[in-house]
Amino acid sequence: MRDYRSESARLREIVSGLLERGEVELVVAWTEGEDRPRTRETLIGKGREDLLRKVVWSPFCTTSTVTFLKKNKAALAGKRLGVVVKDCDLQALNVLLQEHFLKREDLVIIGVRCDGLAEADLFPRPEGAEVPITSDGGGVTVGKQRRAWEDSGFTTCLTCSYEDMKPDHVVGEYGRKKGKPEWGHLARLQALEPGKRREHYAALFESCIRCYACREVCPVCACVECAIDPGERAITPRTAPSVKACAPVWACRERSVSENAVYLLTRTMHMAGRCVRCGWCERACPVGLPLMEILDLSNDAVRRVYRYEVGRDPADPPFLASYAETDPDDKGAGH
Amino acid sequence: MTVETPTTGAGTGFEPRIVAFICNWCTYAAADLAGVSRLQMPPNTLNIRVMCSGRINPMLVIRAFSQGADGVLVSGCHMGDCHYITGNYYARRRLLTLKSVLTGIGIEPERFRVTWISAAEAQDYQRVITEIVENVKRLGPLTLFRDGRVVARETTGCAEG
Amino acid sequence: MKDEYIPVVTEVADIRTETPPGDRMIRTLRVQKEGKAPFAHLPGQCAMISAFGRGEAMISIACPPNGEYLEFSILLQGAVTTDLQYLEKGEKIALRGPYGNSFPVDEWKGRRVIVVGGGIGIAPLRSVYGHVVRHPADYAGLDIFYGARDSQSIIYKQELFDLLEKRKANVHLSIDRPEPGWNHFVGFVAANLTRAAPSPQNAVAITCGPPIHITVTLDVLKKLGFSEDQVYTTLERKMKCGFGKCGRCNIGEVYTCVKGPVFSLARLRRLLPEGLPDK
Amino acid sequence: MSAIRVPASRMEKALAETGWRVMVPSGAGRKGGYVELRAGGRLPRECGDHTKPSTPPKGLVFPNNEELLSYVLGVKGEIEVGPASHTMARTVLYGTPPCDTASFRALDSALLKDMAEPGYAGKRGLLGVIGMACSRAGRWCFCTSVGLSPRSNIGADLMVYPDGDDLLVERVSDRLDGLWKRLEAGAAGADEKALRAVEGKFVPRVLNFVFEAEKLADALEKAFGSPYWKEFSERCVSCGICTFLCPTCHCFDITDVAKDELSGKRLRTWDTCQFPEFTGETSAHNPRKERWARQRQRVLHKFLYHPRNHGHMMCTGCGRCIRYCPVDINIAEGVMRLGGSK
Repeated sequence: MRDYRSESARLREIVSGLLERGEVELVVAWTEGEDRPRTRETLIGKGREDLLRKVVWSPFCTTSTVTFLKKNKAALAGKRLGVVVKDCDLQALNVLLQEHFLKREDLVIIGVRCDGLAEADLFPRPEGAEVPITSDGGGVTVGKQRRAWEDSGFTTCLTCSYEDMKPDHVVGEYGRKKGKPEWGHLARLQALEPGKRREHYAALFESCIRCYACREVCPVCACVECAIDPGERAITPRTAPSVKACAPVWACRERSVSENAVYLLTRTMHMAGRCVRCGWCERACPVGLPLMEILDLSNDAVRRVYRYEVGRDPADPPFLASYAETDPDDKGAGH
Repeated sequence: MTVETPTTGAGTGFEPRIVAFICNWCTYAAADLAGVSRLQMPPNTLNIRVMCSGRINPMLVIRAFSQGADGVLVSGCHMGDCHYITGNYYARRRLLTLKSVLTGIGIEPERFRVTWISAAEAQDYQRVITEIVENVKRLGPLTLFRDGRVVARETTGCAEG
Repeated sequence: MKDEYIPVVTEVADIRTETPPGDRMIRTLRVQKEGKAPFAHLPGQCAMISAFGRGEAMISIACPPNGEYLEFSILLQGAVTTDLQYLEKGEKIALRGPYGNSFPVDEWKGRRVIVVGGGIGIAPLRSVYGHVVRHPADYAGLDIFYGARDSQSIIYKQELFDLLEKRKANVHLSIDRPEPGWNHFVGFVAANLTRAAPSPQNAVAITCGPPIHITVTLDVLKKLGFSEDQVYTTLERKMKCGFGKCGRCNIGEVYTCVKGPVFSLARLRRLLPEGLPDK
Repeated sequence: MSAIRVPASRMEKALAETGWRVMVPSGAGRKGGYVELRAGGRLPRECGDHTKPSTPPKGLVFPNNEELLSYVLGVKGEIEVGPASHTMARTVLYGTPPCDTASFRALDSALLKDMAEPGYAGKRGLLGVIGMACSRAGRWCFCTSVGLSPRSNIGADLMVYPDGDDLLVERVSDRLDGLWKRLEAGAAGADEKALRAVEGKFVPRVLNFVFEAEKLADALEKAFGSPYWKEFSERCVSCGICTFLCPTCHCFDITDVAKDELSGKRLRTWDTCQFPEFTGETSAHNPRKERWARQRQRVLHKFLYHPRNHGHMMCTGCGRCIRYCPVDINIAEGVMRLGGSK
């Protein structure tokens, strides 16, 4: 059984040690939120004892510190950073390192061994700071409330197979055997007639409200300017009018099946070989779209057909920026 | 650019519109040769000549479908023959991943083809075009993108800028 | 009920090319509907011009109220203005308006009006100085400070030289860098303003231009002794609806498209710091 | 008579007789929404956090995707503009919790006052709202902090208080008089006392977030330059969840969608102050370039600007923005820190 209070204490030790010794200027870690057991990413500098005291590691650290790095890239540029990561975050970090979005030498990586995540909102608010949070092979317990991993709201964690990444510091030990990537949900969908499948996905596309939460929370969706945006983010005062006038609009703002599909399909393609299956997009989606059903279409191809392991090593070439002579060819009717 | 698709349903009278992105150095030459050799082909394709199949961004294919194409063909040089050495290797990986995604959402694999046709293979070109048109004719119009056959004018490119 | 989104379709009656073609081309379109202005306006108000397929842009009306026509000086900037640059005389144009508040030209009667414009920023101010020129008896005088990058970028050139020659206004022109044949001031507008040092006595100053121009001009006016009630500016914000609904042009609780774009500096200070131009 | 007691089945029957479209909350959370009641379907008998969908009812009268006009251009430069019809079938919203009901007050004041937004105005005139007293507060609810309560009838045309198999129905406005007359005929009148007695059942529980409404606007104005905004928003990802799911947020974008070179339509779609390009001008100047400035705009719009302009907060305390925020940004926490009582 894992006791996350003692693991959190260990994490605090490491973080404060790094800051004290001046090995890093700032650390990105999870702290306890206003609404426990929810947690939030926080930037901690030296002397911020108030924040340091709240540093926490538990299955409720469901957000990604890598997204935080991505969002604050400009503000953090050139600073030496400590970053606390789960297995999926570390994979995402590797993807960004592969693409030279971040520099490895700027980072001290503190890995927390993750057995899976749980939705904080399914658990009652712990009254008092001393309510223990524990987990074992079967599930998560907060005080007296226990839920099995299967009922904790995180389906992607059940099929997470990543372990034993090599961070600079490690906190905790795995307490549960990791799963295998599983494509059962896809197999069920792919067994349908193409027409039925189109209906299924058309319904998915139709419900999208284009809040772009899936893109913004994604740790590896890191383009400065998204192809889907109307080309207004990257302009400077020197951009020529002709350039602005010709900026292609790949998906217009119309909320229709076809335009939403362009957005979601494009995102799926841009995630090919980059999606670490953390599932945060699906959990963030305010209208509950099963986004993994579409992302897994490329994930499946990448992992099963091309045998490419996403985010394993910062030195690996990115999937779409490489090729093998043995890559399969179009068989016409499918492959 | 809007690809106008006939509104009639599957069966008689449906003439599919196929957008074909073809490589300048090989498939375009094959298409040219097919024309000069008077090979008979259905006239349903809208050919777009590109300098390399490696230039085809998956978004172009997605956009073509969303604008009303019933089928899309990307055709480049045979592996090893790319004018730019490796363009088609990258294209193959990228486009076939796209194909998995499109097939996954229920766009029949016959609607999106990726082929390699050299400048000399006019007959292969004729066969591929005939096949894709016949297949798509049999499948009928693409229904997933039915609702919004619209296009932001900005996508018409720089012609007037 | 009036559908506010539906524009009036009118005609481009005349086009003047103010600056040579290129990335910063400015053209002035004169718009008429059956020989009359499509709608009445007040100095400082704006209209939403459509370029169908591209969108709309809020453009200030660059002529004094006259009942006969509206004029818009349009700087080539983005997608909509690119389309508008291709309009030809006699073609149709769709616009809706007028939107926003106006310069209180009636309140200013009997006072001296000092106009400080930079670049394309002179366009909205033209509706004011044009009004003063039309009613010379009502005002104690008119100074126009106007500067552009170079002599080619000066717009309303003919009109301004006319005013200067006929002594209808004190026109102080400037360009940023020396140029052969230029016998007016060389330097920024603010420097020209410091040099001429108009008296704040019984005067109002209005300014518009790029954010940096406004910031510097406000400093100079303060040094010259202008109180914040005497200084007016007209602000630019991104606008989509034009009538206070779409929510993007606010400064504090005030929507620029309804209770702006004209603000006295005193009023702007009462709003939140967001309203002042970036430093 | 302004309140009556009727059996719940009578409401069902009366609504069916009107022939109007009836929209009801379809379920709690992400999968839920306001959907049309099937013929013969049952009206909800209670409402609360456990029935509150993630999507608010604003989309009914303020759709995410609305055509504003269509245009046809001639080859010689002619322009033909066709107005869009801003109408819908006559609709009644039934069983909205007080937070969603009150959202219509905020939307009405923002979109109908002075110059009316044509799209909203056209549909709003055809919508009646039957609010229902809320029997269960959720973890993120703070309606009592923004001047509402689980039994407030602000924004409603009729207000319903479930009482066993009966409903106490209160007439709040005259907009649904057609329905009211059907209900009223032969129904037992409920006097003020009876109404207050039933109302009393819907007690506001002690909510987690408390701030004092009166002092808030002044305090927030003083906090405009506070460094806390940066801390408040440092983990913000600039997605649109908080505003798209907000029952009162109503900022929108207008874009042209061309069918071809010569024809197309102009669309109104939801937009959000959280997107960087929301205020980005073509010249690349952007008054709210930073995330903290955009978050500040959201908070101040709700608790300072709107109250200044319209006299009430543009927040109904429904808690959706807190619950669904992927990075745990808590507007109530921020407001309390900057201007509230904590």
